[in-house]
Amino acid sequence: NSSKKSAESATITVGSMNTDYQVWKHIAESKEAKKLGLKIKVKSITDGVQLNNATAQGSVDVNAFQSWSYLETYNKQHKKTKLAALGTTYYEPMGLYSNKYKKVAEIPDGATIAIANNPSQAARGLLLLQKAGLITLKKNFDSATGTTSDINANPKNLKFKEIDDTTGPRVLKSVDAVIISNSVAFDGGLNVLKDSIYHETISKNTKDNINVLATAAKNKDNKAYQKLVKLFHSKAIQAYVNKKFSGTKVEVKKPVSYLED
Amino acid sequence: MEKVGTMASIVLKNIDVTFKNKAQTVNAVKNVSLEVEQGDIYGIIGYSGAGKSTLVRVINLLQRPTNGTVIVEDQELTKLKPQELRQVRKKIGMIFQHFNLMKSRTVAGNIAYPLLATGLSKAEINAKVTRLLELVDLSEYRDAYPSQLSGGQKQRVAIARALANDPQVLISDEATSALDPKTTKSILELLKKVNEQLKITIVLITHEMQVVKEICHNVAVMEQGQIIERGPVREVFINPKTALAKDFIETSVNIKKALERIEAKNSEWNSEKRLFLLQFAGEETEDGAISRISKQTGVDISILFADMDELDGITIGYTIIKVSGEKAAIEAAYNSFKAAKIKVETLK
Amino acid sequence: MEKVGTMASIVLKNIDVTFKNKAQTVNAVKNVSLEVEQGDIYGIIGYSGAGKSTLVRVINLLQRPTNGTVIVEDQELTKLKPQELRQVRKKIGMIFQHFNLMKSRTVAGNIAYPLLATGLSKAEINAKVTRLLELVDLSEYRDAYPSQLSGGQKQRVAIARALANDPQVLISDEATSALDPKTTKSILELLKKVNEQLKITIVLITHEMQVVKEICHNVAVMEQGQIIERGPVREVFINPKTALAKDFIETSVNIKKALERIEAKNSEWNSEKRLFLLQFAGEETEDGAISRISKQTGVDISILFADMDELDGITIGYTIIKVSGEKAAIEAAYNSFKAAKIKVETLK
Amino acid sequence: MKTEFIDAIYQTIYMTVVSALFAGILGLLTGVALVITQEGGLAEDKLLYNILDKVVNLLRSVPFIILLAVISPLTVFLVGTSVGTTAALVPLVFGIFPFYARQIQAALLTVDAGVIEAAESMDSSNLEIIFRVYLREGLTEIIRTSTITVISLIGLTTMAGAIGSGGLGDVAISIGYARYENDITLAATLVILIMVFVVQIVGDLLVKLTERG
Amino acid sequence: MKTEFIDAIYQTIYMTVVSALFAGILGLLTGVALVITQEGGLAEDKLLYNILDKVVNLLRSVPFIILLAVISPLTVFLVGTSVGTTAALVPLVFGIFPFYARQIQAALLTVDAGVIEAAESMDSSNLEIIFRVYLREGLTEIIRTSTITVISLIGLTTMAGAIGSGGLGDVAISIGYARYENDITLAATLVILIMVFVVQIVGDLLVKLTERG
Ligand SMILES: Nc1ncnc2c1ncn2[C@@H]1O[C@H](COP(=O)(O)OP(=O)(O)OP(=O)(O)O)[C@@H](O)[C@H]1O
Ligand SMILES: Nc1ncnc2c1ncn2[C@@H]1O[C@H](COP(=O)(O)OP(=O)(O)OP(=O)(O)O)[C@@H](O)[C@H]1O
Ligand SMILES: [Mg+2]
Ligand SMILES: [Mg+2]
Repeated sequence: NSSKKSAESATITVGSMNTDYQVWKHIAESKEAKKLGLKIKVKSITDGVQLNNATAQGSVDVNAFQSWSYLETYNKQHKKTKLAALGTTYYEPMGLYSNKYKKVAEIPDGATIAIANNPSQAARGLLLLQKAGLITLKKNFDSATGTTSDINANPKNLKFKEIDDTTGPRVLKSVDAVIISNSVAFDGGLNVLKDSIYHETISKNTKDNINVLATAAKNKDNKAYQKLVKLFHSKAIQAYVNKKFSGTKVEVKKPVSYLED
Repeated sequence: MEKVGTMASIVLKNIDVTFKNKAQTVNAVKNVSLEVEQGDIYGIIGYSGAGKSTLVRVINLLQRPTNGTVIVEDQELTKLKPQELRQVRKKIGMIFQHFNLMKSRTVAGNIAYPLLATGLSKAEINAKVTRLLELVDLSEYRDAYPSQLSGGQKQRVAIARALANDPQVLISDEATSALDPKTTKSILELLKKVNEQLKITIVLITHEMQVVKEICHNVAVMEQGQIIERGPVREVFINPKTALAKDFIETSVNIKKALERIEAKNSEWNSEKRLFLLQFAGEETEDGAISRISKQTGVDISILFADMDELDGITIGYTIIKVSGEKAAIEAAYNSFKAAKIKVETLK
Repeated sequence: MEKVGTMASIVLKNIDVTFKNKAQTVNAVKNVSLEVEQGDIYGIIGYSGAGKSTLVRVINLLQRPTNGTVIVEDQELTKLKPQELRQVRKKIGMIFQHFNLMKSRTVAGNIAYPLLATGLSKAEINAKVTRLLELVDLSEYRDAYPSQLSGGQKQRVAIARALANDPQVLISDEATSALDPKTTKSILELLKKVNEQLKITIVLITHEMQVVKEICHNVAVMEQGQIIERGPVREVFINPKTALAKDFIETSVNIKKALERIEAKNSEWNSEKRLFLLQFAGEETEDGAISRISKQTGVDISILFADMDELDGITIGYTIIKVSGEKAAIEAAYNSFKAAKIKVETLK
Repeated sequence: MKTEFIDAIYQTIYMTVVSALFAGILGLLTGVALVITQEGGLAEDKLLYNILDKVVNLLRSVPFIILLAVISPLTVFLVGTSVGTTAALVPLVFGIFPFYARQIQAALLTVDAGVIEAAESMDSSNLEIIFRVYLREGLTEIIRTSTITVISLIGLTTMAGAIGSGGLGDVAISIGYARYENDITLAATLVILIMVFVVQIVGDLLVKLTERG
Repeated sequence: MKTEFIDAIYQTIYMTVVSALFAGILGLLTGVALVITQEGGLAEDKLLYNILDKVVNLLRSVPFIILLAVISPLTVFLVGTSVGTTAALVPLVFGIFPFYARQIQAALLTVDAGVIEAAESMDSSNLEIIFRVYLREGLTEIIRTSTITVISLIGLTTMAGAIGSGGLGDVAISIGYARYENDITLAATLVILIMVFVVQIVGDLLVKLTERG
């Protein structure tokens, strides 16, 4: 039925990872995609840097895994091969989890907290800790690349362990608390809204953490690619995402300009 | 189990060794039985590939026989547990055809190796190694590594190592074949000495008949995995029963060669000019048979070839003589040799 | 560059070989010059560690000399480029002391190895290998691997391999030392044959004087890295100049041993019972000196020990005789031997 | 899931076989070159030896994930894309061949010097000695070593998920491990295990077949 | 940054040295056991050989990242935590020792059978033969092989960042690579390179010192 259309529109390669990969796998095979005449091939690429490189270089057309701040960091370092956001997708709150303590206040002096070892996740985690009242950060803290060395005050003398963010749920038993991004937590059977002892809420402050679809800057206006944004926000897909991820992936339907200011 | 007499140091009974390859089955040793008495020096000869090395490797069970019983110093090795087997092996020194030295140890280290497990002190080991080094004349190579030694030097190290543990049985697989005559001689004297003084039983593979003559008391002749002849060296030398033993003896004294040469040179033989092969084996030679018979019968005797030596107290040997004189005198000479218990054969 | 006469196949000039180790410096070969003529069979003897192997390895530059010039078949190897060197090496076959067979190739494969680079067809190589296998009597082991061979069999494979390429020069480092007498004999005959028929120059290390006697024309005696004596085999045998050469010859004929024995047994020597050592070197023996002199002077002569053989066309050898008779007759006999150009020495 | 799994098996086999082939050739060449150019080697060449030695060490020093990134321009140049199963071949080859080169070097050094010498005396050229002696006499060791290398390579393929290689390792990690689907991890690991066993068994068999005492 | 970098160097050295020590012991034991229990070995034991052979293959089959996870209960049991530099030791040891065992196995198989036989004839016990013959005669090969293994181990430490191991690999990847600070990647890789060279040079030196023709 859609074979006539697909002749003119080439296959779009979407690179993704973790839960996003599942989502896009689903999207690729959905009726909605066919209706829009999109032929989508999804590739699992588990390293963000590689995935962005591949997108800029053209091996991947569109990628779906990163937050706005992750994208900005990338663009800062790659002036010649910039990426552009096609549109926003969703927001998922990062959470602070602990097996030992039920409340933030219970976290004792000298506790060890595991944070992600990649820059945007780490900075985002630190901001979360600040919000939870555990630390204060320097004034000029960069929400994309800030590190533990930008901590201004650490009244509880917390210790930090940088880990691969995908191992978060696995190290829960070894440390006092872990900051885990939602897609990892979800895979690990944790619902951020129920199981975390503290988590992000959507606000202006966390807009950097809104996830986007990205492509090479020169393809920014590619019609077919832009259809992917529309596709993601279609009812059927959102219903799937909500059900599958128990509402932890909160749809964000904003223009790209919302992020840029 | 049959009890073995205490006189026999080594008893091999019905030994078979079969090597199985993908394609081939080699019966390297076939139903060989052998008894070597305490204090004996037993030679094993045979052509290349006869199974000699394989047979002696059975003695300390380096080669497990496919069939058969091995008894050394009254212990049936084939029935021992590893731990016990090691106790018996301690009594068996072995000199390998290919030396098998440890390349990571110096000459002294190689010789000291078997002493490491004996509980001797460092100083004692050192003293012993020094003595052994002197014995094989390698004192100045004490700290050299095998790769820096000549072939003969390597073999001498191997010999010293085999003696280090004061074995009761010494097995030597062509231990002197890479050695020059002087070293060979000194090694053989050494073997003889340890045999006589320490009553060590020696089994010795060689292809040099000279070695057999010089130090062995008994000898076994192997062919195609079997012992085809055996006995006291003297008897085998004087009266070889098999073609192979004869061959060995003949080639060892070079008679055949001499004969060919003599025949090639002297073509005219007749009733007054004969070629005799004399074979001495006994006290007769001492009596000067050749000169006596020459005088008695009046014939002229030229010695064209001679190889005479003593063996186990008895002079034996071969001589090829040209006898010239009257026909009757020559006949008389022939009979005189016979009467003197010298085997005589008219070659021409 | 000095032009070398065409008669010399191998010329070594002032060769030094020094091995340097961390601690030690070994002068394995010291200022050795050697010429081997085309078609010669040149023996090299010497005690273990004398430097024989090192010296012959210089001939095909397996061992680069520290100093000196190597000329083979009129080409100065020390000056050749690798490519050219290979062309010359093709003409030099080598039999190694330790075989150096390739364990991954069958017997046939090992022998065929040097033929692989010659451009011969498979069938031709096969035919040649078959011939060589027959030559060394190993036809039935064609498809065996070296690990399945006895020591002597391995050495025969090495010999066949060295001959495969029809070399003009053959270097043999104790090629027969692991062989039984029969195989040794057949190999020596083989070497002699290739030497005579194909005019191959042969340099041969051995510690068996028998081998030198049997096939060498010239011989060099090495000691501590130097050639201390050299010349035609006959001359060296008859008239050894150095103590080492004498020693070699004596040990090879076992006179010393015989003497000891004889002296131990016969204690009473007097003016009417003397012990002579006769040394033959020439045609005299053919005349039956012993029998003639015995008849002429009336003394009784007993041959206690004899080792006489032909060397390069001349019979040479040692005989120990007991001479009994009147004092004057014994003196006459002594003089007669002298007159007959036989070296005679009164031992007792 | 099932077809994905089968795809993953196919991808792992594809990556292993193809990169083993290329890395094998490169590694053999480099290993042989190391042996013959070293001090006392057939074609002693200090400079070349030092260069090769250093390059091998250099390549072995770079963490694989960084190698993936550093090498990606070459990957694009060679296969047109920097992600996917085929793109993984390039870093895999560069990740494993230096290791294999070292292994080959060690294997060839076990060949008896006397045999090399005999070949030299039989006027063999260096090339002939390499092919007819070193590689042949060292064959058993080379096989042993290749077995170790191929198994290491299978391990390495599991790390190429970063550039979308796919394959069992990727399935085990990005599905089984990340989603705590232990069955999948187990199943993928099991299949890898079977592959490792097959390689080991084939290797052992070849060792037995080629071993000549 | 500077102290972090120095810490990272220290951590890498710490991980390499300590896990090399343990993996060395385990690998040696396993390698020796493989050699002596194999067919025709000193203490032939089909069952034990097969178990060891399979276990080694099994451990080599598990992707390192999965090994990290699978082994974490053991890690917690042994060092009390599953993250951090010390916790990395356990998976590093299990990641490298099976590989080392295979290398040791290959190294020991190059020891001349005749020499083993000679030792047997000199009433050496199996233990004596292992220590006085196999390990000594095979020493040069063992050193060569250990060099390869330590370098592989340094490579492996760069992958333990997932469990917060720290170390140069982690710096190179999580700071240099992930934050696009190429200087740091370069610097870290360079230090790793220097370490690899030091290991290689020491290894080569030891080989030369122990080689006896
Ligand atoms: N491991 C083996 N596998 C197969 N065949 C073998 C093996 N070892 C020896 N043989 C064969 O067994 C036979 C006897 O070999 P052995 O080494 O005992 O001979 P040998 O009498 O010692 O000879 P040499 O005097 O040449 O040393 C030979 O034919 C040989 O090919
Ligand atoms: N690679 C080496 N390093 C150091 N010294 C060596 C080396 N090769 C030989 N030598 C020494 O050089 C000397 C001569 O050795 P060579 O092998 O030439 O002796 P040979 O006359 O052949 O003795 P044999 O009759 O025992 O074979 C010996 O003293 C030996 O120790
Ligand atoms: Mg033998
Ligand atoms: Mg020599």
